[in-house]
Amino acid sequence: MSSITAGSHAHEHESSATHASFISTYVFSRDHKIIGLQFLFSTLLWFFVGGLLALGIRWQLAYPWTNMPIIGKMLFPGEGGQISPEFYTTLFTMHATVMIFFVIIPILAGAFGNYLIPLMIGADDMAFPTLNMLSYWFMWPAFFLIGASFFTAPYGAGGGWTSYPPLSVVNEAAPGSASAQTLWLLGITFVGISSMMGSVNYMTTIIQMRAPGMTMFRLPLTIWGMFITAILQAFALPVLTAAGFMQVMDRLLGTGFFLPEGLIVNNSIPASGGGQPLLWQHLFWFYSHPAVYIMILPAMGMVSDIISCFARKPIFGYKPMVYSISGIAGLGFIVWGHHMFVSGMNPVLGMTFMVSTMMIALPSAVKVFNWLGTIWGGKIEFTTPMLFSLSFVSMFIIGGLSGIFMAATPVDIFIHDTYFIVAHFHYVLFGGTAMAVFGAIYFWYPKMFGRMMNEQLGKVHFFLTFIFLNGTFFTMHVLGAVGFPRRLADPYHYDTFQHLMPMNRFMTWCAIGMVATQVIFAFNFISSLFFGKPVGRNPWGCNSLEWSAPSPPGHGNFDFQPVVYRGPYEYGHPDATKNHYPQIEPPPENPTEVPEH
Amino acid sequence: MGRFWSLLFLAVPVLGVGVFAAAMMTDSWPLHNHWLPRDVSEKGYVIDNLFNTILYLTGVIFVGTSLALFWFLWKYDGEKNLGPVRFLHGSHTLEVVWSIIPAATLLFIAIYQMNAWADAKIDRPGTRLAGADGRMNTEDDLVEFQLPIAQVTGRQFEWRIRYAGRDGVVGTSDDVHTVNDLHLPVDEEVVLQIKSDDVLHSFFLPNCRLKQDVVPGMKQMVWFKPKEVGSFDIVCAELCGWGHYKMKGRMTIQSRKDFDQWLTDQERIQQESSFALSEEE
Amino acid sequence: MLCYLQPCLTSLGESNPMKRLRIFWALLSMPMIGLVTGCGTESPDFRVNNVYMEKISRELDVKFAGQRQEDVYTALTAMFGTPDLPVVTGGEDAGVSDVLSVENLHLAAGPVIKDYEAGKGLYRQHCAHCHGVTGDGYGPTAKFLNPYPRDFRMGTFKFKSTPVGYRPTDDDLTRIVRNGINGTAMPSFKEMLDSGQIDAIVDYVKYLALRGQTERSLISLSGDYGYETPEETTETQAELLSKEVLVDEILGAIVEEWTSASETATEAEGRDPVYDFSSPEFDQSELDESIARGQQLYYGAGACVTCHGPTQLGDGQTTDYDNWTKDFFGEAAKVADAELLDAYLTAGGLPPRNIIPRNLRQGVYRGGRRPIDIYWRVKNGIDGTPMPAASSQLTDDDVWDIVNFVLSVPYQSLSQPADMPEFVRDRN
Amino acid sequence: MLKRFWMICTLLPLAFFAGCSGSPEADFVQVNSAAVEELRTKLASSGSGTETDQQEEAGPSGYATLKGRFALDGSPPPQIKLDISKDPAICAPGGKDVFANDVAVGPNGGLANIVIFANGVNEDWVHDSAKPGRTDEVIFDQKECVFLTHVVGIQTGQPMTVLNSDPVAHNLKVSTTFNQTIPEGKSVPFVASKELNSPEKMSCSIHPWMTAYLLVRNDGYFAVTAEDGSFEIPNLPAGVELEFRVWHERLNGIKGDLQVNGSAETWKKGRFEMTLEPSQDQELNVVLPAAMFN
Repeated sequence: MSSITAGSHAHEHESSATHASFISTYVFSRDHKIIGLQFLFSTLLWFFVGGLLALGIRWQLAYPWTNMPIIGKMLFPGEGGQISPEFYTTLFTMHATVMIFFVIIPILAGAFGNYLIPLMIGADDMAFPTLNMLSYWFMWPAFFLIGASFFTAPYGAGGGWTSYPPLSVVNEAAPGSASAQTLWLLGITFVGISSMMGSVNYMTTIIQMRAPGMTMFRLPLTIWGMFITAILQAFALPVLTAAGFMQVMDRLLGTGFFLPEGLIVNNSIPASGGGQPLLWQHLFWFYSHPAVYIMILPAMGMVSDIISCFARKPIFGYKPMVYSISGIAGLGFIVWGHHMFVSGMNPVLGMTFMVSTMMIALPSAVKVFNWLGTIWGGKIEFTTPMLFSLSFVSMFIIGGLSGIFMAATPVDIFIHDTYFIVAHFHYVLFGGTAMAVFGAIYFWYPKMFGRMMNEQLGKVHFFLTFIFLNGTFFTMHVLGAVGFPRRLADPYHYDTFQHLMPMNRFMTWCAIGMVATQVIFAFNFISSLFFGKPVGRNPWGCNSLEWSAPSPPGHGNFDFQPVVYRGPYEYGHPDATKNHYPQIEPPPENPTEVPEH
Repeated sequence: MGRFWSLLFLAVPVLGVGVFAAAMMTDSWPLHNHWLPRDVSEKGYVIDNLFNTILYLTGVIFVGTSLALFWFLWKYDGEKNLGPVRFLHGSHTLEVVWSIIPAATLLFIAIYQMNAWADAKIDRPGTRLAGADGRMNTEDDLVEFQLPIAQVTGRQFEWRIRYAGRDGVVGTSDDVHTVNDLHLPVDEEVVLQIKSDDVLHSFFLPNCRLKQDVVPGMKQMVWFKPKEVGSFDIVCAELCGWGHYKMKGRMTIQSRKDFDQWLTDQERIQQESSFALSEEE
Repeated sequence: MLCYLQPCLTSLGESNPMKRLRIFWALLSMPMIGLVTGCGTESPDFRVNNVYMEKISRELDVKFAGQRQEDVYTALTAMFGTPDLPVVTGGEDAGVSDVLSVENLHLAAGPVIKDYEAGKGLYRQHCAHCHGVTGDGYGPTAKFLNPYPRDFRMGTFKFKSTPVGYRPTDDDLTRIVRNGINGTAMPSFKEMLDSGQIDAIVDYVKYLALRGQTERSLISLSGDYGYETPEETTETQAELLSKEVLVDEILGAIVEEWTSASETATEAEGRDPVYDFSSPEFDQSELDESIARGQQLYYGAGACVTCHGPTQLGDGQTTDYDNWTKDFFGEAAKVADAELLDAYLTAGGLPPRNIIPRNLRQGVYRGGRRPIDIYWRVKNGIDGTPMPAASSQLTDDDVWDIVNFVLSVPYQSLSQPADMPEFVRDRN
Repeated sequence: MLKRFWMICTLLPLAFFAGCSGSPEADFVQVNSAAVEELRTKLASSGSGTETDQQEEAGPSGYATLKGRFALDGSPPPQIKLDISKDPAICAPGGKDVFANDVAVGPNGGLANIVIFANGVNEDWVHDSAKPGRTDEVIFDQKECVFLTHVVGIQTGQPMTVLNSDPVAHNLKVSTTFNQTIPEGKSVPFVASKELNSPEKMSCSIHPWMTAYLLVRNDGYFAVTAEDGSFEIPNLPAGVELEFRVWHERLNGIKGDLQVNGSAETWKKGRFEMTLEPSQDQELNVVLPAAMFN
């Protein structure tokens, strides 16, 4: 606040701030930056929780049925801290739920979307600030519901994050998670409502509130990623919400959308029938496949910005990048069936979905080639955000290519529901999105808090994370090739998989190392809040609009009216005096004209 | 430091290829047998070949792009590259080239797979009979499908197997029942009917490259032709509740003679009606 | 959360680094304290039979606490050791070696060894999460299984060759571990364990049953003793904690029940007519007659109809309870008595469930589908349940007729209507 | 204040993973390991140490009969109506109400179906007439879904015939030891092999309201009070202290304040001690207050 020094707008704010209470300023704030930070802190905490859940899973896989360190005793006092199979199903269900719905989706759209969209397009706030505030506070019911679901006695939701019926609908099928499953579904519904509010806001803001001269094709790719994501959410989410409600009704009212006739589960016969379990899978994946892109597109955008900035060179093929984002989004709606190749869906459909799925690799390939094109011929600065972004590219290559195996239907017969797919989506989501998010945090941290994070610690954090990440996830491909199935509490009683235990131990220790490494990050993050080097507006020498605002920006963001003269990637421009050429800097020959693109 | 980081990124393709290569040489330490399990189905090689084809294709792309990434990082390190950057916004030609080449490759992969998929999931074994017009090999040929040798029912948490018995039809009183113990004759096309009593399961035979989710309310057929004698795992590959991990079955492939003998033995055991013999297998 | 600190920091100003440092350390120390105070694991212990103590304390009007309880469990620990180190002290005198081998116990007991191949800790790896470390049927998974996992502590087992009130034979237990129990959560361990390991598990189950039975005897015996004055306590301890009482009287009697089990198994003559399709003597009409006679007996002298219902759907008598529930609530199972139920649940009992007669039309036979298995069920009844033994008025042939009828029920047209469309979707 | 609130909110999950909750102590008992070791050594040692210490007790100086009567003082408690849920035509003909009749009060307040027996009588002291091996048959019948004998006492090895005089099948379930069907109009034999320290419940799983009790004793020193509350146990060893146990269905062991032979006494745990005079009948008239049954 005190850093806002110029402009009558800011002065107005200051006078009002003295009257505004702490609650309206920092808790129920309608300022997109506060909301963004609220999202950021909430999701980072959940990220930690999700990581610990993952360690629980890994412990069981490395040392099945042995006493679990630290938390074992309080969970299973009578059993000597031995993990129980129900708890294992709860663990992986909750790990996926937390990571997907509380970390990846809200940290991209909620945290960075909120923080960056108005700043990068030159607006003073979102189009609907109150809606924006609500989108954050609707996450809290979800936090509590999922938390309650986890702590529901005796065991939390155990239907997997995909919540396939009848397992998730018939109480007797997963009896430990009877009411927990309902809580889980309601929690997911709240996440959906929150995302929906956000997506409406982002779309409107990006379309309506761009600064003068900020044409659609001068938007940074981050904004394009967020924009397309918002559209995806707006179209796909209602399906999940509806399907979720159908499942809640199946559970509570016995409607039987997803239950066929004649089940006998745990010696009881469900009252309803006449439904079809595959219906849920269709509805679920109709949302959740686009959701996969919701989880990666904004990260791709942010990575593009960071790479271009630190290669000191324009992004290679800006428009193809935009088209490929749109292409991924469009194709994303017609490929959901590739999750269901062996589900019992008509196999003829498998052929159609195989072709469309193969096609989605194409825009992804275009993006990778463009990132390579961007660093080609640049002057690369190996800063921490750059390293994380480069690792995004490197890991995304692996994650993208392993996707082709799954897309090929006959190969998918073998590797479906094995660790091959676990490797694939962890490469995309952890190696990809999470690494991009780390990069983005290091990159925008000075803007958010006015201080730099420690570069040395950042590089150590990157190095260890990168090593442990590959140690944990690359080996999963090999396990997948043996057919090692997911979600098994004890795979080693199968002769086929018995010899895989040493490999799993290696992975577990890598995973423990990976989580431990994040302590460095947490330390860096918190200590930099207090002792970080204070910085000015543009510490990295970047072009896009947010770097023209104060660090941290005050209420209303800009202390001047930004006017945009060019695209965001004009690094190393021959006309420019510096090696970057900010979007707000007028061209030397005609400083007043706002050029049309 | 730029050099160091470039080498770190070089390590990705080097170690990646290394791990896969070590895994593919199935008897190398420490990745002993960390590769596709022994294939005992006649058509299993098709899936293995496709897997390998895609592996080589993607491997080339992986190594290519990763090396390019390394090389660009090495060469254009800001500390070493003192010249001006190449100020360019892209190349239309390049974009077209690297769109069309992957597109063609991917389409090729997709179409190349169709037959394998159809063999595995669509064309159920059977005999073709003359059609309505009385002629063979026409569009309207009738197919008399091969009857299943056994019915495999998934339930929480076991595989209940029911052999057709003497009359060749599953569901009659002469059926032979076993739990988690599937015996099959070698070198014969085997059709199994799979169904579920309660929730979703997945009938997974890693050694036969066969997997099919078992959906309650549906009876599905799976088929394959075992080509080797031995004993192999039946795995459940779809989350079916807390006991998912323990749905272990055993598939024993044996010669027709042994199989018939086994089935007769099972039938006899199932008819056990005196105490003296109760300690039998 | 931390974002709220940002303005506070700013307001503290750059001039007060000490204060900032303090806030920083406060923040950092919080998770650290949490981590340091986190506790390690410890080996599990046998759970106390609270339900039975509650029952005895109600019957005899005594309190199971303090010295009385401690003496019971001192004796029990001295006799049977801990889950990690099972022993049967004084076992030689009681003849326990006829019942189980102590080497087998060590194979089955203890924590799961981290080297999976070593195959130790079998019980905790395969059994404990349902049956509990104590064998009390109260593992973490137990409460939502239907039926509940068996509580071994009464020494009562359902599917066996011996009559009601007798212990099962080794073969009976082995058969259950090998084949599992169809229609319940008890899986087949045939593919998972070799026969030596199954023997070890069976011995361990017997060990837990011996321990549980001893625990019950000790509890009910100690209820008779006084603990009111110090002198009384000393006297009681001298008497109760003596070899004569513990080994000779209690353990000896229990071991005797187990050693004699194999002699009490019910023998059965081969069935007539032999229901063997491969046999040349097989005569369908003979079988049909036998089934018809069995049906008569089902409705008549066998009295099966009263529980299994006129349509064999198991809907006749559905309000009864099994012996594990009746052990506390009494034969009339006064489960509706709220005070009693509350005391039972507080003591750690699983919520009582009705025991439902088998639906014979499903073709699911828990104790095995061999005719001999069904024969034992009909002839001996099912221990621990309301299922009575066939009247001694019925001849063996009558019992076989009932067996034939029971085996034919799932294939009657009522069970498998021929002309009704199947509800399932048939692919291909 | 608010700051702290948010801190707590967000640190809660963390605290869960790091912290430690107390284990439910009630499920486990801490035993003294030294005491366990000591006892274990004692148990493992060969031979039975206590046997030699035992002193030979003086034998009985003769035999005597204990006879008397149990009576109720006050108005009998209300009867419990049974829920006849099966075969009403046979079990409750004409739709009549059937009562549990667990407190059967006869003439002059006499209490029937009270069990009294001598516990732990040294085998050597048992009079010939009370020795095990009785062969006279006990008939245990049931009609209109009621066990005609409500409490039956037998000696081990003594044959009992379970009759079914109803036109429906019954089964007889004796706690955990016996469970057999009795077809309509038929009978099955029953022989008890194990002594019981208190009567066990017998029931019919088909008609779950049917109850009766069975006492099995090695010696013949037991009695069940008749309709008028009277009982008689002959040939009890006299001159030695005997422990008697008294049991009633609703009360289990009879305990509390009551009147014995006119004077007030308090019984604990349903038992009392008594030494009989040789060759002399001992009277035992017990009056139970009605409040005991509420």
